[in-house]
Amino acid sequence: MSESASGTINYLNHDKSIKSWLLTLDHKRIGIMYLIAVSLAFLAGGILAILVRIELMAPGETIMSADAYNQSFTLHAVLMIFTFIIPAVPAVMGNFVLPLQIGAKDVAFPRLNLASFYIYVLGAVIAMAALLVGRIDGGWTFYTPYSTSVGDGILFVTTGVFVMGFSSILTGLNFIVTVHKMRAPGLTWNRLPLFIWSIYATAIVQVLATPVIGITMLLLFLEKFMHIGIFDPALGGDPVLFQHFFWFYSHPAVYIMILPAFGIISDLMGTFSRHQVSGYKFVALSSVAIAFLGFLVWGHHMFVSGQSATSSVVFSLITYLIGIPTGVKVINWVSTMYRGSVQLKTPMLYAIAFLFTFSIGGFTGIMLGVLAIDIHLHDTYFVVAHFHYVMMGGNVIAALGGLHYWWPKITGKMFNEKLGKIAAGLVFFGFNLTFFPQFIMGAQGMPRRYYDYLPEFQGYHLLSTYGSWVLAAGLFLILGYLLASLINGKKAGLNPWGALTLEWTHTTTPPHPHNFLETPIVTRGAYDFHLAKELFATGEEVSEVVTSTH
Amino acid sequence: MANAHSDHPAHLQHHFVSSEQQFDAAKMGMWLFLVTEILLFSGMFVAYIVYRTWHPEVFAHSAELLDPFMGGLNTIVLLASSFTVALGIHYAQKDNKKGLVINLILTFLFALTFLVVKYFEYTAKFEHGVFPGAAFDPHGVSHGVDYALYNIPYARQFFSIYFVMTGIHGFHVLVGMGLFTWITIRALKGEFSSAYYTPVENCGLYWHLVDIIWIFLFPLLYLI
Amino acid sequence: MSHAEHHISSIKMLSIVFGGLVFLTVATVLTAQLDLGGLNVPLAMAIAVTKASLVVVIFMALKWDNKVNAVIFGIGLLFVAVFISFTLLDTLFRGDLSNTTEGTIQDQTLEEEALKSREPDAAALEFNQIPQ
Amino acid sequence: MGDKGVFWLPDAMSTFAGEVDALFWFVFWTSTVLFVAVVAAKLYFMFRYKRRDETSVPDPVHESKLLESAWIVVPTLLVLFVFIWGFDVYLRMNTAPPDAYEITVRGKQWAWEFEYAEGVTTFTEMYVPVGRPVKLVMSSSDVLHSFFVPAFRVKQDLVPNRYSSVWFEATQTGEFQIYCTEYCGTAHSAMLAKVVVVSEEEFASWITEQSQDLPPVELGAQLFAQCALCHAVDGTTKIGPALNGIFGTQQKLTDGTSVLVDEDFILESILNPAIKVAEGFQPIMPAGYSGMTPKQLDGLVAYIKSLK
Repeated sequence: MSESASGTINYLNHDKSIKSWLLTLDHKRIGIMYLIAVSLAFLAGGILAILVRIELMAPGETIMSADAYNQSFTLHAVLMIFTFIIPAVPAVMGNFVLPLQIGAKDVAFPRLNLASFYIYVLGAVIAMAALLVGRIDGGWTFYTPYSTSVGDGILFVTTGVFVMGFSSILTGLNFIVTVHKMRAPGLTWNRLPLFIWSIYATAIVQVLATPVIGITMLLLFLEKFMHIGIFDPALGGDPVLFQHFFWFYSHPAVYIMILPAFGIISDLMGTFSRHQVSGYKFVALSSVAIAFLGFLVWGHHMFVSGQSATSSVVFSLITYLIGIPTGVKVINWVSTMYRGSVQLKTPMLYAIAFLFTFSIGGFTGIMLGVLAIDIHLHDTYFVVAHFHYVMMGGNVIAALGGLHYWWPKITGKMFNEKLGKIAAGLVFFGFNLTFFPQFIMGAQGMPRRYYDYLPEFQGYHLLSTYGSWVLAAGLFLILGYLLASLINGKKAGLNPWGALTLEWTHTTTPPHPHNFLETPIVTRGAYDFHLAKELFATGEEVSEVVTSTH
Repeated sequence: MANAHSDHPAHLQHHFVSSEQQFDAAKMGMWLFLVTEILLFSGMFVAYIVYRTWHPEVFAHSAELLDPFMGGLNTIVLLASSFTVALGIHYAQKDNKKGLVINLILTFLFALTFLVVKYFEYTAKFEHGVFPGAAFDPHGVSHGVDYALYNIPYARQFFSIYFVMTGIHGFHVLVGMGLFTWITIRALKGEFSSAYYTPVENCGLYWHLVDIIWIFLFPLLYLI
Repeated sequence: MSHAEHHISSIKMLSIVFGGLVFLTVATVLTAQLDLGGLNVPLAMAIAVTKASLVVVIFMALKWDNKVNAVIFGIGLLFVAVFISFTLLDTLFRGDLSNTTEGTIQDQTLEEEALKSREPDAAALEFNQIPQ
Repeated sequence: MGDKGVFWLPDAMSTFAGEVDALFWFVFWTSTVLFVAVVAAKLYFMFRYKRRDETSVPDPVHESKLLESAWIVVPTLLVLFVFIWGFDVYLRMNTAPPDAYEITVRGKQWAWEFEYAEGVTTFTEMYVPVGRPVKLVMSSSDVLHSFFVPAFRVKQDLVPNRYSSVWFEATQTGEFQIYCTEYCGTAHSAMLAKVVVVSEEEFASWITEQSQDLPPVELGAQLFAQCALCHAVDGTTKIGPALNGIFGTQQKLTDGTSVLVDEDFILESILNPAIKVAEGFQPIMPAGYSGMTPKQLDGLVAYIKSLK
């Protein structure tokens, strides 16, 4: 291996033509293209969220009509869920990090990987084209018969979701095969980074659940345009059956959204505590267990839908079976810090924030799983708050942690640590201010998806809107200093956080186009810091690329 | 296979260590894909089972309109195509290019036969107003069958499910025909050998799954 | 790297399986013509499962394949079973408590009409009265 | 109002609301205690084990099997307890007593219709007697709706082509808010009504008073309550055009033509709202009002005709 080459040639600079980006088969470049696409989707969904929050500052019309509001919240949900959260962590960080962490040159099927990016873009464009057609209200759940009775915009949204489903399936399939077949010599299942475990579990859900949203969207489409009578009660169909179809995908889909976050948090906790992740095997296997159990609880979205009490009881009981491993995971993350060596860098702040917000999301989830309580809380702002605590407080905060963590590896530049900490604080404070009041007004009876509301709820809505501004300020600050770091950021070292996974110890920064100059041979687990004391002996930043771990 | 790595064959992509790894990965990917196909069809099976348990007599009655002879014929046609695909892989493994090509062409022709039979079944239904959805309005008499007798509540659901299931299945047959055209051309160019026949194997797996789906559709829709 | 040669199925075995599949197809068509009461559906499904298993095990060579692929296939089937059985938990037991009725309004109307046509006087079913 | 409530939950106004609340508070406080413990441990570890020496590499902590199993066993017992408790309350909430007073509820875009056995129909207010079980037999005439009274802790979806029901027994008189909680279109958030809980005697006299035959215009005025969400009678434009003084005028339509507003046009607009749409408005009026009886339709037309 020539050392001189490793410092200069990397995946970013070896070919700078636009074509070399658009047609790249390199998982790292595909990851970056996803990062840009997904950020744009987040921006679009975020702007809609802000508009929705401004509208809700006062009862009655504030800035938009009821129809505009209904379409805004629907599109906010569709964009955030299908074009942002579902691909965010697996497709961006999974793509960039997964082959590096397992010591592979690429994913198993690079061409498929590029195809799934373009399928995603196509689906997102189709879904957004619905804006031009209009009348796409009804929320992201598309419940029949409302969804089959409104305008043609629904055609674009369902087609878009259908198309993006393929992208999700192909990505998941690719990752499962990659993890099974492409691991570096010595990288046994017991040594895998927990991020890999969680992406693997996510991929299983993507492969098993996503086809069902495909057939659901197809049937919805046929119901609307041919009136096949499966879901439309006016024709003898059953709208509750549609909800089964929808939630068979969409409940597991929330695990597509949250499992990758678990992986990031595990990596962050281990690295920044410089400590073996507590209960490694439990944390690893519980991700897979949660992925499977996630398929058995979809009916807890339907306790008041008119489904049979028998199924409500079964679904409620199994819901708790997921709560327990999730709770033990949280305890294991906290106890990873116990007798560790905790360093509070920006990514770790997000991990700490995650423990706070995700725990609230989890506990309120338990509340919603209780049959009798759910009847009161169902379809109120309590559910909205719970969902955002899990999705935004869970996934987005973890994704921000991951983005900061891998930013130096991706770009070769360090971001401004001080601004990073301020932004983390703003995001944490803004997030809680936005969504915590929603728990209270939900419990008091404020229904979700309401354009107008009774004046007694205004105080909570105001707090929530102010919170959304703080949150937005934090997010824009992040965008600002990350972009600035590309121009004037300090050059990142090889391993600025002192991590032990292969992307930090065996590659250059940014990585070489073929990832590794020679195939790594792994001899220790991802968090066996005590077996790598020599790396930290000087107290300096780890700066040498290790060619083998011993 | 054993020395595939050392002389680095043309089909081996740079990110794999060996042909064996590449073959295993491709095959595992294919099995995963088949699972997604099964889950896709499962939605239709659920719809079928739910409506059948709700209205068993309507479903049994409506099924009488479908011709078990045509369905049975198509079943045997698809089984034969599965057989020829398996033979094709056998010949590919034995480096017998001629055997491979002949069997691939036979498979294609069986698939075509299947769709032709399906076409006649569909048109015979359409003539009497048996459509999926809003246009459903069975009428007229042919071969001693009074179609108007089938205009009963929930018959619409049966025929919607019938058309959607067989429609999606037919679409898969169409895709299979495209795949076999592509594979046959590559086989003619001599791209496959006992050392590399992954695409043949994977198309075969796909085709067998299309067959399996039909093995279930046939009794559910035509017989019971 | 290479540990095992790929399995090659003999033409003889493939032919026997094909013959068996054709035989089972004829058998299922013929048995469906008989009236076996409640046995028709289980029999037809049993034959279909047998046929599908033959295709999976022999034609698709899962018997000689990597075990992981068999596990993947099995998991796929398991989740289809989950989808079906958990949905049936609802649809078969709809209306088990008084918060929903078992049948649809359309069904009730049809039932009423059927009653009326049979025995005009017996059709005094109240609109509000929901048959349990 | 009476249902403003305290912090978190509104005041409990039905017989089982108290049971739901007890369960809610049990889960709430257990969760709070556990949550505070997790956060406290987190904060303590964060500062206690803060990295002070860059070369420090702590050894792994040997996990205590006892502690690990405790983390699994204790929460499992806890949630099983909560599950059984919740199941028990749920069963009673969903099993109406056989002697309950029945009211038929129909949801449509975007109004509630309450029909009493005595032949009385109301729209914005549902009168019920206090201290007597009331069972609502509900269905929807268009899309999904959901009937929600926070003060009673009841909620149930209304499904088209199917009857669903809720029951409750109000414990105090007063007015309580009814919401629609299943998204149902443009005016979803305006699909509100009130439960008016009155004493048995008041209820009996109210129902007798209501069941008398009304002259058409008065009947129409009563029925108009469900239209008032979208159509004003004071000249202001809401979701639909204002209806006062339009009788006898020429109405411009979206297709450029205009039409004389007479009895036929009003009737047609109620029965088939999508055919002729007034200029400047969206064709969103639901066709769900066509289910009214001829007498009700006559009343409504007469009322609109009378508006000046």
